[in-house]
Amino acid sequence: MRILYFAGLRQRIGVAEEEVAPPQDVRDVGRLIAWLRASSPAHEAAFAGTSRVRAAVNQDFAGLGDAVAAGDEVAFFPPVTGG
Amino acid sequence: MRILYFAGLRQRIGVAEEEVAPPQDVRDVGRLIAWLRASSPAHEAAFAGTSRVRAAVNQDFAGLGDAVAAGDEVAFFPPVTGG
Amino acid sequence: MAVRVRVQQAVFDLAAEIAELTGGRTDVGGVASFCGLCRADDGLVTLELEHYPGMTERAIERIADEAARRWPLTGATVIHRVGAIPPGAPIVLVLTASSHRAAALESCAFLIDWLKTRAPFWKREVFADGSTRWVEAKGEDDQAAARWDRA
Amino acid sequence: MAVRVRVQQAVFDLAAEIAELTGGRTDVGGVASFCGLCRADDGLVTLELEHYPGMTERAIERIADEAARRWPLTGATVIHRVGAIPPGAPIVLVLTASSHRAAALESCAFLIDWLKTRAPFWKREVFADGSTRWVEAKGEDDQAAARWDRA
Repeated sequence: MRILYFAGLRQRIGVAEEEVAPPQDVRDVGRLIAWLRASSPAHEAAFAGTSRVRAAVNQDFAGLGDAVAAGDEVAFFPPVTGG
Repeated sequence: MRILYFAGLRQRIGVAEEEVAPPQDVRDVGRLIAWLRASSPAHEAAFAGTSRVRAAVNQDFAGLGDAVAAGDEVAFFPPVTGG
Repeated sequence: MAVRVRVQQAVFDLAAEIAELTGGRTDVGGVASFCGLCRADDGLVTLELEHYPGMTERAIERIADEAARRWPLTGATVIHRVGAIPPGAPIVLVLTASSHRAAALESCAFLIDWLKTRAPFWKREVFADGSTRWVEAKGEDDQAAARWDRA
Repeated sequence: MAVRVRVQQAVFDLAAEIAELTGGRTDVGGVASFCGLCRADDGLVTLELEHYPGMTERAIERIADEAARRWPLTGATVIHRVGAIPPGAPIVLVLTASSHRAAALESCAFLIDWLKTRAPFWKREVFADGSTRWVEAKGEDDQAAARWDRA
């Protein structure tokens, strides 16, 4: 599973992307966030420090209950501020 | 008093402007229209054939009750269609 | 706030007008524009536009002043062409600039809506067979203008 | 309807984009545009814009498709810049064309409102002293976007 981070979240974690292989019970976005937060103090601080983390699964916006699986591209980022 | 006509009204009357000297009791836009309509069959037909004639006195939009006096520039035209 | 109003036969240069409105400033967050073009409806070959020299410019300036009272604008430009205009060519340009996006967008819509019902211009359509027709004022334009009336 | 979406570092050419949208057509009655510019608030010296390549373009295309479903457009163009942008420079351009003025004006406002809340871009402000600050999402942008929600 490929994880992408953008903006402040990327900056806090210190990498723009990483390959991860979470256990089988990490089946949705919410559980994936919990698992990533537990993976290092930098992840924990980055997610904790980002108000309202947004997610996308395979380049579509996704909610905490949306499914994730091996091979997916999952992105995390703060609320968007373009325009 | 200088009278200006625009658009379809000008075309029907056949002149873009004329100098007139109405009698003293022609004190407002409504009475000026009545007096102009009586001045020639072309005027009568032009005013009768123009739905919702609009007026301006000294380049400000004016209603039937607004005053007119010697020296004024009074314009008549159909509803505007710019933009 | 700088309001620029022009009534002219010549085509306008949108990029130059925007540069004029924003050049050298760093407080403009958004520029909204509306450009009205001549459509070839019903086989129209030319649109002829007539105005009331003097009154037309004054009427547009008043509308722009009203926009500046209602929204925090850094500038506004209104250019309206007169004379013979072929299908596909521009007729009118409204430009508004503000620190805030909503102010620019709303004032631009306001300006074109009021201009259509309150500025003395008249359009005549010329068709391929040589016939002509004065354009009638539209009820929908009155409605669009009326939504900006204040209670 | 032709929708053009681009995410690029380069400055865009508004006149060329409008020509692209209207050139050779005689059914376009109005072109509305919104151009967002970089303000020099609080001594900002550069605005850095980041996006999510692939997803960003798709998200904008979906927003433009939604605009085309809601309004009778003849075309729409959205260009958003990324990278380092100095104060006074353009950031985003939205262009909409329609036979009808209201459709062009409303869809232009819709596109920029939804783009601000639904397209993955992030801004970071760089100040004269070298400090940086990620721009926070604004509640007013959510409200502006929400007025286009359908009951």
